Order: sequence, then C-alpha cells, then structure tokens
Amino acid sequence: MNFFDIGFIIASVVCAVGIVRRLARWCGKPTSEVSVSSLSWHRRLFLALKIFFLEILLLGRTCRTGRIRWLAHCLVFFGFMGLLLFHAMDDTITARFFPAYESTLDPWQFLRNLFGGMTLIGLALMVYRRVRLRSLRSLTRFQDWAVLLVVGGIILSGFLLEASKIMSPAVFDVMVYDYFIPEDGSDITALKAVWAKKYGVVFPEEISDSDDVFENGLSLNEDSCVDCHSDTTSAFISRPLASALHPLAPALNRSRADEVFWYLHISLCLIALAALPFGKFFHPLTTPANLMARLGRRDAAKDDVPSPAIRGLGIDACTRCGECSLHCSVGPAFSVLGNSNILPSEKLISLKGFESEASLSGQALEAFAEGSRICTECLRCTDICPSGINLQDLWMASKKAVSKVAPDSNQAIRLMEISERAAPFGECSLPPISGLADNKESYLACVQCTTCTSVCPVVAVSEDPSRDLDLLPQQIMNLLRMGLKEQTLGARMVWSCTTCYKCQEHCPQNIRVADVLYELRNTVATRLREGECADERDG
Amino acid sequence: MIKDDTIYDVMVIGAGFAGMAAALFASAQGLKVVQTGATGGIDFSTGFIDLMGVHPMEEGKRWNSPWAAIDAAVKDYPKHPYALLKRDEIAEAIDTFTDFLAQNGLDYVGHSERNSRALTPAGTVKRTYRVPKTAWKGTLALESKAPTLFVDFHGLKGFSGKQLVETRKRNWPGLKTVRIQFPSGSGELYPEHMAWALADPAVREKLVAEILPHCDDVEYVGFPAILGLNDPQQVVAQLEELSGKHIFEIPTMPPSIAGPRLRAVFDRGLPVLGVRTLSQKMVTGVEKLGDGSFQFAVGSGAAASTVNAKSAILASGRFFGKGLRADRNSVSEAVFNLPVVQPGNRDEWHLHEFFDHKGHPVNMAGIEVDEQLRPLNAGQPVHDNLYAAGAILAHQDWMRMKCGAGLAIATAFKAVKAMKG
Amino acid sequence: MKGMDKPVKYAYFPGCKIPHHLPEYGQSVETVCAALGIELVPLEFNCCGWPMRHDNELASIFSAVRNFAVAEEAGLPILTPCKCCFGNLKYAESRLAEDGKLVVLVGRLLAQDGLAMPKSINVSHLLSVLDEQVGVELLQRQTATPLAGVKVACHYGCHALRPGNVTGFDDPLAPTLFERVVTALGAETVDWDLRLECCGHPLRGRDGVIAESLMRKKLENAASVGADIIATACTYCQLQFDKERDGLMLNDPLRKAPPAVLVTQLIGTALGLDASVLGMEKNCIPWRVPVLQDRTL
Amino acid sequence: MKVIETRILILGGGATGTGLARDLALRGIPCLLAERRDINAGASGGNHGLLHSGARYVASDAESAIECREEGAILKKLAPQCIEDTGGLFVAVEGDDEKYIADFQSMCDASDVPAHEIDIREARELEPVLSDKLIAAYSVEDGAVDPFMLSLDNLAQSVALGGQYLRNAKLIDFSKDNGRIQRSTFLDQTTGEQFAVEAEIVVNATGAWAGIVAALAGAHINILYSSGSLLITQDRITKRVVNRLRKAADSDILVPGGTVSVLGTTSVTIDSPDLCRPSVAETNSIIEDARAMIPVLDTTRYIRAYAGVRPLVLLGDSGDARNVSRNFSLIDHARDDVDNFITITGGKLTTYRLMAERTADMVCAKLGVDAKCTTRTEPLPPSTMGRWTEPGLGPKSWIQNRDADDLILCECEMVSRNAINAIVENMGGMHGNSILKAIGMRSRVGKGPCQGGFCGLRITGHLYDEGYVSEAKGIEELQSFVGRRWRGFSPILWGLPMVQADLQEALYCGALDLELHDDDDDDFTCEDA
Repeated sequence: MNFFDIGFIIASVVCAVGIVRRLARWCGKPTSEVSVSSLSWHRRLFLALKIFFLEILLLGRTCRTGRIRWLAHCLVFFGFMGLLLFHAMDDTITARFFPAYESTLDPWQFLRNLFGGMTLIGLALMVYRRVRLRSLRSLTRFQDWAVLLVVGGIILSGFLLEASKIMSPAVFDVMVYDYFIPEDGSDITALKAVWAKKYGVVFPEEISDSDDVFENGLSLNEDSCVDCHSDTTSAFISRPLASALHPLAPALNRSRADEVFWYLHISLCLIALAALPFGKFFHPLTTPANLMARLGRRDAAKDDVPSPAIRGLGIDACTRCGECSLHCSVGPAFSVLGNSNILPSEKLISLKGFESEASLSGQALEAFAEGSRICTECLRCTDICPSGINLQDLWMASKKAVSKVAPDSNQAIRLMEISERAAPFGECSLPPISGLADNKESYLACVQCTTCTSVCPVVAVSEDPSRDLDLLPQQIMNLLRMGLKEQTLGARMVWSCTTCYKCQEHCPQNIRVADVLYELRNTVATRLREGECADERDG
Repeated sequence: MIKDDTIYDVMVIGAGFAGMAAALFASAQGLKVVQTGATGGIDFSTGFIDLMGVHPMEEGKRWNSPWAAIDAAVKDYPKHPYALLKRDEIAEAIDTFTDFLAQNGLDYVGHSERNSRALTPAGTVKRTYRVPKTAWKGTLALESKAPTLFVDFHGLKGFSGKQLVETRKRNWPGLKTVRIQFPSGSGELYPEHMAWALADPAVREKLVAEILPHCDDVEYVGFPAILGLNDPQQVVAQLEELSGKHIFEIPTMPPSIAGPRLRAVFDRGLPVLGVRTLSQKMVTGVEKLGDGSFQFAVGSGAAASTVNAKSAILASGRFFGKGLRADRNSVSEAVFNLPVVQPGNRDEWHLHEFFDHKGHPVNMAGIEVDEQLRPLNAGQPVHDNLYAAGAILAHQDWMRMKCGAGLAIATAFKAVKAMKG
Repeated sequence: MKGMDKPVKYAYFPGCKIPHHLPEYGQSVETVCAALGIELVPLEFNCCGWPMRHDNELASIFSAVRNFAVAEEAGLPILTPCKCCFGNLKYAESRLAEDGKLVVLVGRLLAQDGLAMPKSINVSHLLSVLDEQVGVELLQRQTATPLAGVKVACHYGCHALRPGNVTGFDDPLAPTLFERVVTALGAETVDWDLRLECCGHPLRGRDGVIAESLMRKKLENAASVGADIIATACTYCQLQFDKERDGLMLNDPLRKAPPAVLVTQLIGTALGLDASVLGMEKNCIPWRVPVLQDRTL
Repeated sequence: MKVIETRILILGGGATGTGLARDLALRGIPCLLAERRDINAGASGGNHGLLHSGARYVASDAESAIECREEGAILKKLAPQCIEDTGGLFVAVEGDDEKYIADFQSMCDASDVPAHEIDIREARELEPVLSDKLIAAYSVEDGAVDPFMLSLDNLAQSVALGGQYLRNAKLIDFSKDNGRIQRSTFLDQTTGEQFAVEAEIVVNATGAWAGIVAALAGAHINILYSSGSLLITQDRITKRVVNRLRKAADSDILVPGGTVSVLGTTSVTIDSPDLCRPSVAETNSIIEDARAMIPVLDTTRYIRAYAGVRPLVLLGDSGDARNVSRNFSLIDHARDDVDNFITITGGKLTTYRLMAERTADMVCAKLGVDAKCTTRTEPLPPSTMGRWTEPGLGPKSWIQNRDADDLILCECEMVSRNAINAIVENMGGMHGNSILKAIGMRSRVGKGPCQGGFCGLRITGHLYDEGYVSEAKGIEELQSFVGRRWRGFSPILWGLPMVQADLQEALYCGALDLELHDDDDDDFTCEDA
C-alpha cells in the first residue's frame, strides 16, 4: 500500500465516521410535534426540480445576498466541481466516458487550468469580501479561513505540482524511460530540445538550440509524445507559473519539487476529504440538501415544525456567509454588549455546541442564553439565509431549551428564596446611564401619597401583593430614597412591572417611577453579566 | 414642539374642582375650551362637595345652613370670594355641576338648602353640602342614629371600623364593626384595586355572604369607599338587593377611589363636550400677543406644545396644585407671576399650633380679584381677559371654612359668566 | 377609490414581531395604507430596542436611534403600527434630548456603522397618521360598508399613551383618538373602565400569572359592557388578545369574549376590502363580521 | 396616695439619667427613673447626634476636647450599635479665619486629638457636595450617635437589672425634713392621679430643667438656657460629619445619621427651657450660613427642624452662651443644706457616660457603698427597646422576615404593624398618655417626609384596633402627635415641604375636620333629601 492508498483509506474512514456521527446527531433526537407539509407529490416534484436548478445549480438564493458573493460562489462551485469530476475522479468518471482521456491532453489540461483558475478567483473574491466588510471581518473565525486555506491550498498546490512537473527533467526522464525508445543519444537531445522549448522543461544541462536538432525532436515528439501530451501552453496558468519559476527551476528540480508538491496536493485533498463532515467543510453537501428538504421555503410558518433530522441538517447547512448577522435586527445590541452570540451566524455555532453531548457551560452558556433571549424572532435571518436554513424555528426551539438551563435575570430572581432576594448581587463597575435610581433628587418631591401603587394594575390583579410582589412601587421608591437600593433589586415588583407607566403618569409630583424600575432591572442584568465574567475569572 | 393652530376661546389652567368646573361651564356656553393641569386636587378629594361649613374659624362654629354661613362669612370677610357671587349664582353653579356628574353616572344628593352630616374615615363628623349617592345612606344612618355595622378589611390600612365605633358610640348606640377578609385578594389592599375586583358580580356575592352573618341587628352597613370603580351606584344597588340592608360608603384616606371617580367623569365627559384636554401638562410659559390673546407654552419634552387662547381662567390651585409657589421669603404665582396677597414674613405664615382654629395666615394668601374675578395688581385688573377661580383666590381658607369644592365651582361659574360678558 | 389630496410617504417600520408572529397586521397595514394613499417605503430597520430595555438601556437606545439615522438617510419620517415600537422610539428621542452624555455615546456607536446622529427625529404611530394625515372626514368618505351596529371597545395600549410627556400621542388620561378613528368607520364605541389598562403582554415569559390576569380583567370588562370586538392598534396587544388568548383552555369562557381585531382590519372591512387581503383568516379568535350594508347599494 | 420606695430616685430620662440608672444598676443599686415626658425629651434628643472627636473644642476648651476624645473612643467600642463611625472632616472656605486654620493642627496635637490635613481635591472627592471654594480640609475621628437608641439601651439594661421607669410622671413637690428630701410627689399625667416616691437619694438629672427642679428642693442653680435649632434634610447629604473649620459658631456642623443629615446649630438665649422651639429666623440663618460650606444645603429638601436647650451652668459672669464651659456640673446640694440631693447637668452627649460615672461615684459615697464603676469596660447590650430607632431596620426586617399578614403603617420609613406592636409591648404598662408620640420616639414613625401626615392616621386606626385607645382618645393622640410634629415642621415650610404641608392640612382639616371639636350636635333633625 502506498501513501495515497493509506491516506485515502484513513481520510475516507474519518469522513465516513464524521458523516455517520452527524447523521446520528440529526436523527438521534426524540421526535416530537413534527408536522408534515401537506403538499401533493407532483407539486413536491415540481418544487424539487425548481430548487435543484434555480437554487442549487444556479445558486439563486446566494444571488439575493449580493452579486460578488454569488459570482464567487459560482466560480468556486463550478470550478471545484469541474476539478472534482474531471480531474480528481478521472479514473471513475472521465476515463469511463472518454476512453481517450489523458490528463495531459487538451481539453483536459486546459479545463483543469480553467477550473482551477475559476476556483482561485472565486476564493480570492471571498477573501476580499471577508476582509473588506468590517462587520463580516469581525465574524470571521478559524473555520472560515480553514476552508478557504484548504481549498485554496489544493488548487495552488495543484498548479505548483503541474508547473513543477512541466519543468521537471526527472519527470521527462521517466516518461522517456517508459514511452520512448531512442535510437541513439541524439534523439534524446533532440527531444529535450523540443520539450525544453515547447513544453517548458528546464534541463540542467545546456540544450542545443539548433534548428536541425529541434526539427528532429519535433518529429520524434510527433511520433511518441503528442498522443498523450498536448502543448503545455494550454495549461494557461501552470505553464506561465513554470516560466515564472524558471530562475528557481534548477533548485526545484534537484529537490524533486514535483514529488513534494504531489505529496502536498494529495495531502491537502485527503485533509479536505477527512474534514468534509466537520464545520464549514460540510456545507457544500448540507446546503443543497437543506434547500431540497425545505423545498424552497423562505419563511417559517408555524404549521411547519420540522423533524429533528431536518433541524440538524439545517444547523449543518450553514455556509457561515454571515449574511444573517449583517441583517440581524438586534445587531445594535451586539455593538453595545459585545456578545457575538447575539448574531445568528455565531449563535448557530453555540447552538451546535449546546446540542452536542458536551453541551455548553459557564460563560459560553450564559453568552448563548443571552444571545437567545435578545433575539426578537423577526424572521429576517431566516428570510435572508442563502442556504435556506429555518433559523426562526431553530431559535424558537433553542430559546425554550436554553432558558431551562440558563435562567435570565427575571427567572433567576424568581428561583431565589426570599432571604436571598434581599441583596443578591455584587457591585457593578458600570453604573446605569440614566442614574435615576441612585440620585436622591429623583424622589425629592415625593409626598408619600401612594398613588403609584394605587394605580398599578399589577398590584391590582395580584392575589396578595406583599406576598407575590415583595415590595410595592412606593415602597421601592422609599427604599431608594433611603439609599437602600440593594434591598430593592430582588423584589418581584421590579420584575413583574408590566411597564404600563401608569404610576409615572399619575404621580402628582412627577416622580419617574417606571423609569426607575426599568433602571433597576438594567442594573441587575448588568451585574449578573459581570458576575458571570467574574466567576469565570476567579474559578 | 407641537403647534396647535386652533385659537381657543378660553384656556383653563388647572384640573381640580375649579378647573373641571370652568371647563364644563365654558363649554356649556358654547366656548371653545382647552384645559391643562396635572392630577392633584380632585384625585385626593373625599368626594364630598362642601359649600360652607364653619364660621368664624376661631370659634370653630359649624353651620347647618351653608347660605347663612356664607352670609355671615361675607359680612366678616368682605373680600371673601363668595362676596362676589349672588346666592342664586352659587346654587346654579352647584346644580349644573352635580347635574353633569349625575348624567355621567355619579349622582350627588343632600338635604335641600342645608348641610348634611357625613362620616369621615377618622370617625369625625363633618358638615357638607352634597355627598355622592353611595355615601348618602351613611348620612341618613348617622342623622337617625340607626343601628349600623361598619365593615373593614384585613389589609386595608387607614380605615378602622373600631375607630369609627369608638369615636361615635357615645351618641350613636347600636354601632358595631367587623373585620373581614376581602373575597378577592389578601395582604395589602388598596381601594382602587378592591374596586377593580368588585367589577366581578361573583365577588360582590361573596362579599355579601361574608357580612350577612354580622348583619342581624343592624339596618345599615357602612363600607370603606371601595364599591366599584366608575359604577358604584350599581354595585351598591346590587349589594343592597343581596343583603337586604342599606349600604353606604365612607371615604377612605388618600389615595381613595372617590377622587378618581370624579376625575373619570370629567376625563370622559369633557372631551364629549368638545373640550380639548391636555392632561398632566403644566403651563410652562405664557406670552400676551398683539391682539390681546394669550399664547401658552404647555408641557415638556415630546408633548410640549403651544396653545393660543383669547382668554384664560386660572384655576391652578394652591401649593399642592402648584398654582402657588413658596420660597424661603415669599409666595408667588406660578404661571403669570401675578401679585399674591400674603403675610409679610415667613414666620407669620403659620401659627404655632397646627390645629389652631384661627387657621394659618398663609391660607388666606392668594390672588386678589375684582368683581369679575380678574386678578388685580394695585387695584387694576392685570389682564382684562384673565380670570381666576378656586383655591388660588385670596381671603379664604377653604380647609377651615369647609368651602373647598363649592367655592371652586361657584367662582369658576362666575368667571365663565364674567367672560361671556 | 381615491386617497388623500396630497400623497404622504413614510418609512415603514413594522417592527420585529409582525413578519413571523403577526403577519396579518403587516398585510392589513400595507393594504389599507395603499388604499388610503399612504405610501410606505420599506427600509432595512433594526429592532426598536424595546425588548432589550429590560437588560440594557444603551443597547435599547442605540437600536432606536440607529433607525432614526436610517430614516434620515432616506429623508423620510417613520410610521409604525406597533405601540411598543413607537413608545420606545419616542423614549429614545426624549432621552437624547435630556442627556448629552448619551448623545456622545450613541454618536460613537452610530459612527462605527457609518451612520450620523440624526438631526431631526420624526416618528408617528399609524393611528396618529390616520387621524392627522388621513383625517376622519376622508375615512368617513371612503367607508363603503359602514360598520353600523358594531360595538367596539378601543384598547389604547400603554406605550403610545404613557408617559404622555415622552410620547405626545394623545391626552394620557382622556384620550379620544382611537374612538375618533373607529366612529369614522360607522361603528359605535363603548366606554369601559379598563380602557386604558395594560393588556398584560409585556409580562409574557416574565410573570405569566399576572400577564394572564391582566388580559382576563380586560376581556371580562369589555364583555360586560357589551362590546362586540376589542380594537387594537399594537402588535403586542393583538398578540395578547388573539394569539395568547388562543392558548386558554377550550372551555374557558373568555374565548367567547369579544375577539380582538386590528384597527387596519376594521378599516379595511369598512373600506370594503376582502377579508383575505386583510389577513382576517389568520386571527385565532375569529371575528364573525356581521352583514354590513354597502353604502353604494 | 400610692407611695413607692426606692433607694435612688433619678429625675430625668435623658442620656445622663438613663446612663446613671444603668451605672448604678451595674453597681448593684437599682433605681427608679421618673420622667416628666419621655426619654430624651430635652437636650438629649435635641442635638446633632454627633460623637465628638474633640476637635471642635481644641481651641476653646482643651479639657472638653480630651474628655470627648476619650469618651468617644469608649462609646465606639462599648456601644457600637448606637454609633456610626463615619469619620469627620473640618473644612474651611474662602473668607474663613486663616489664623485659626493655621493653628488647628497644633491645637489638635496639644489635646492629643487625631487630625491630619488632607488635600482639598481629595476632600471634594470624599464628599462631592463640598463647596468649590474650599481652602483647607482636615480629617478627624468624629462619628454619629443615635441618642434615642443610646438612652433606650441604657434604660433597658437598668430595667433588666431591677430598675424601674416611669414616664409621664411630673414632679410636683418635694417634702423636706431635716435637710433631706423625704418624699417626692408626682402627677401621673395619664391617669391624673398623684403618687409619691421615697428615696434615700434623689438625683436631679433634668438637664435644662435642673434649676427649676432644684428650686423645688430649695436649692439654687444659676442656669443660662441656650436654645439651639437644627435642621434635618430628607436625604443623607454626606458620608462623614462635616465641621466648619473656624472658631465655633452657628450652623457649622453637618452630621449624617442613617438616611438623613442633621445641620446646625444656633445659639439663642431663652428665658425658660419650656419655650424652646425652632424658629423660622433660625432656620433661615442656618441655611444661609451653611451653604458656604455645602452649597446644596440651599436647595435641598428639609424634613423638619428641631431644637434643644443647652443648660449652661453659670459659674461666674455670664456672657455669650458659647463661651460658658461645656463641662458638666455635678453639684452636691449639701451646700444648699439638702443632704440627699444631687444635681448633674450640662455636659455633652459624648461625655454622658463620664457624667453618669462621676454622679454614681458621688451617690455611692453618700450611701457609703463601695462599688466600682464598670461602664468604662462593660459593653452596652443592644436592646429590643432601642432597636427600632435605627433607620433602615424597618425596611430590612420587612423584607427579610415579615409575617404574611403584616402591613406597613409608616410608608416613609417602612415601619410595620408588627414593629409597632413590638414597640408598644416594650413600653410595658407605661404606654399610657401620648402613646403615639412615644412610638415616634422609639422608632422612625413620623420622621420621614410625610411628618405624620399619613402614618399618623394609619397608626391611630391600628391603636384603636388593638384596643390601646378608645373613644375620643385616639383622635386626641393623633391631634397631639401631629401638633408635636408641627413644631419642627412649620419652620421649614417653603418649596416641597410647603406642598407636603398643604396636602396634610387638606387631609386633616379640609377632609377630616380634626381641628374642630367633635360634632356632637344632638338637636340635628333629619329630613329627606
């Protein structure tokens, strides 16, 4: 077994195991409340065909998010598919359909360069986009660069491999040894002259440049080589690359750069194969699969509760293009709070972690929970997603799940015992902006008439206000006036305020009761955030 | 800044008794009315309409006839605002006002031409001219000394049936009290919230079931004023039907429901009459335009606006209503900076004893007006189209003379009449 | 059908909940505005900031102000059909006006997104536009099938109404705007005690017991005064009275209490528009529209 | 007439009287303490509540300075529940006496009073409300003391050790025989009955009333009555005590106390201690003077004013009251031929323990008892009697351990019904007359912004419910309580307090007719409407 076989087997096994694990994860969830779309079979078929052509082959949804992005994806998609089918799988596909196939013949040699070139241009556009858009740059993670690097590496190593083969006398020698029976030594010289000039091989020795020798070489070449070797000028990238590398050629040839690049190229391909089921590498498979599974739906209608497998597929279909985050309705919250889990593309990664067996804990869990809470379910990410992922559904499901393990400040308060609620929070380095609660002047005008409580609808509908709400509005104001803010923060009145502003509107002395209650909630939320960070630091 | 292009006939500044009455009377006269003012006076009222109860203050002498009391007071205080009104004007004002309340579901009753006696939550008895229909049976019970049960509730503070019994039992035998659990909700209770709960007829039934075992030997049952938000008469009627007893309400200390009921009538009734209300907004500035009309800056923040009016009625109340302001040296008027008649020095403002019958001199401070209720400066009207009404007027102590609501309504009536010419 | 004399144009701010949770509001707003000659321009707004105001005021205000900046770039005033969006946008406006420190902070955040602090802020709630721009007279004129005999309990919703000095929506204690619009359609409005109370939705997920109690009180009150429907003009209030109510037990009597109908659905019905273009079929608690007499017949 | 026998009768329930009762009780001599009104009714309740570091007296009275330093340290250690160790500042502003400022450090050093100069900027960082015209600042070891808790804790321990306490007990007469007081006659102001006390020794600890009481025994003390007014702010303005760095004058001390600050004081000579009440003129002058040091005092909301009388015992010629020694006077009236009669008066709250110790020493000498004072080392135990005077205890206990059916009766300071019951229970059989005022003295009731305007009525209802008052008594209690609050409320009525007072009067007079005699007009005839 040679390097390739061993490598291929290992990569295939890794790939297969990875895929199986993924599929297992999709299907392993208990199924509940799945509803099946009621479309008829011919309607489904029509939709499937439409999706296949418009959205998978022509990347129609990608087009909605931007021309450059679409162009880049088309170039990479078609370029890479071309390479994959005609070049990488030449034995199984190309050779079978084209018995005369030789990788060094045109059009294959040309096409390989064309596809490779397309892919490279596409990748370059992608890199450009990620670097240029500030908001996207901040979202870009290791796996985004990894995909670009590996795919780019495959293509570049391929070109380098081809270029180094073009100029390699050693390769020439092997070919001569295999396919050419020289009548005398001058034949070799003649052939070398042709190959040096026409095919770009860089021989270490001086090559005759006489016309006779060249003529002879040409005919020899005609007899023995052209059946298998087109002019390397059709390798319109590799050949110029070889020319460019001409000054380095002797050194490269000496060190058998062609073999080095072969190993590099193959290794990268095997890495790509092995990495296929991991992270973003999987999206070329899952995205089309997801598009098909969703049958092109852009919305997330309530009657459409997908099966866990489809949900899993959806999670894995993310191409990490970042479009969802660029259009996210609560993006401004990310700007202020700095929690990347607010943005859908990043939250999705945490969701994967959350759904995995290891799950999330500590700060990562809190960050994910906060991101989930802040989402307003506005549907925009789902609408824009080029992969057609039903993000809305994912968020609505994960919101419920995460709130069970990571309560928000409101839930946290309600889980506490009365004594704990009295002064549950540490100090906070960030004072609230409005600073109403701490400013005694806010309560200076209070005449103690208790109108704020009297008009409060929450107190009105409470069965036993002092039991269920701990403190009433005027009591909170009085505690704050007395400088006992810590005693108010855990009071359920603060958290059960329905924000109707009646207290503030009816106050004869214009005390900003409701605004103060808002601020108290802000204070606790900030402290809990900071507290989590501090716990993480200390523990 | 919102600009309202309408030119109103009159701007009413204030939303207490005087402001509400002025808006009502002016709109009834076909005037285009705009009204501003924050919650205050009327929300804290007991719901009683006093006309005149005590004179002279230093003797603490109570009167059965408010008209006789007014005559006596005007004789001793020639500058008392009542001196500017004729008896039939006052009567017409009060009747128009209570008619309007009645049309909106809040009937007022009393003895014809004389004061009734009414129970307060402290257990004291005061004389007042008109009481809400839901309190009237209390007056009847008190005046006839009929056996009565006072009901109070666990969790409703500041209202003690025992206090009522103790303070009144010397001259009113057959009093008893019971403290019960309110059928809907427990812990700390507020009258307004209890009134919410009583919107549900099932709660009324439970309430009657709670009290019936204690009702055997009584004719009347008195409750704190909690019997319904805006339809107390209906609630009381149903309780009477269920219990077979006479039911009445006793006002509670603020925040009570009596004030908000009154306020609600105006909140609903005035817009129907075409009054433009700018509730919860204070006048922050005023400018007299070339044509003699006023331009007011009203409110603050997003709701700030300018309002133009041909004339104005100042009914902004005293210190709690923010019509008057006191600094360490003097009392001033908040909107027009009108001259305020006042005692010279702050140590003359108040007497040494809070409950001194004579009344604190600062209570007589206020705006002096001519016979058309136009504020005066050195004997001359400050503006010929500015009128003042209510508690802001000088030479009256509504708290000691027991003339708050009546004076407010009557002077508002007169101001509108003077304006119409 | 003819709209207003001069066309009015607004940047349309539907808010986050309409697209997924209450599409019937979006649909009916767009339909009715088109019919009345109000041009709605879709801009890419972000969240109004209200949902995050419990957590972080700066995030909330920045969210709101970012929308003002977007609208100003387009040179359009904002129209929103949601009272919570309206309330928070107005709150942000008032906070900017009173707090210079905040202006600096928000300005810095805006600059990061390549936006400038808006010079003027102009946001209206749909009801105000109907009342002030369209006008009661035009509504009356355009009403093809008057809602005669329909008793409507207008639900004001808190965040547009209060605090009055922040929102400037209507008189915070004695509002009349909603009734004006509804009576223009030929319907009758009812007076109810809890007219200005909270629907309870803000406590969904925070205090479910009180959230439901508030809803119940209001529904009971509306039913007791004989209302046929409760009219709403707010995404959250409608969610509460329609979608959340739908979660009640099947035998709960409040399911039979007056259904909640969006103001735009009411107007659309009066204008003679088809129920389907008003998203009526999406209402969970259906309003069985009575047979109305077409004015033209 | 009922006669009570006791070894020692102490007249006056201020800090000295209660301190003496405890001191003697600890020496094994239980006493009867009789008080005309209630604890701290005189100067003990009418002062800043400042635990002097001594720095204020370094210039005028080095001896006082040293006493204060020593006694302050003892109290901080032994009665921490009554003390808030805030620390203090002495600050001078532009225009203050430069010479005094320059000498301050050396004067403090001379009396061993710790003081060190701090940077002006630092001072303003510590207390941001200080004027920007500051020119010097020193940090000292001042503190705040709760005089009510202090006296109640002293009293509680003396009662626990067998002492007795009578309030509302007005001394009418002494009967003397043989150069001794044989019997002291009192009027029980609750019942109107008289009773007598026979004691081996009578101690007159009546503070400013010492001269009047001594006169009843035929003794003579020449006392100058110096009334001082103080203002309470609604909020706590500073964390520390702030003194004006100048020769002691009016309104130069701001003392934080729990949730409020106390500003004062003035010095006005009056003819009788019973005439002491804060005035409008004093209020104005305090603010006008103090705002140079802390400008916000000009605009902040005040809760009330109050006044106390300093009894200045004239040893020689009298002049300006402040120049008279603040040191206390312990007089053995054997000099006036009353052998078993001792007067202790003057002094400062900070040195009350020392005064009690010296007095007890004299009592013991007279009794021929050899017992050493232990109050210098023995901690003062916190008591249930005194605990409710602590600001913030009401709200904290309400939040942490309230009963399901408890209710807040005083909203401003969050004093609940159960707390009020506990306070009344602790008064034992002594609640009697002026129960509402007594509750106020033992708790935060009536001390918040409403000044009794709302809580008064709520608590009156509760007293009826509990049967503590009946018939018209509760209404009288309410009238007397509100009337008493008015003494301190009326001088500060401008701005927001004026609004509050307007509301209070509208409620009590406008709505409830509480200023009038009860309307019991039986000839009222009933007609139909």
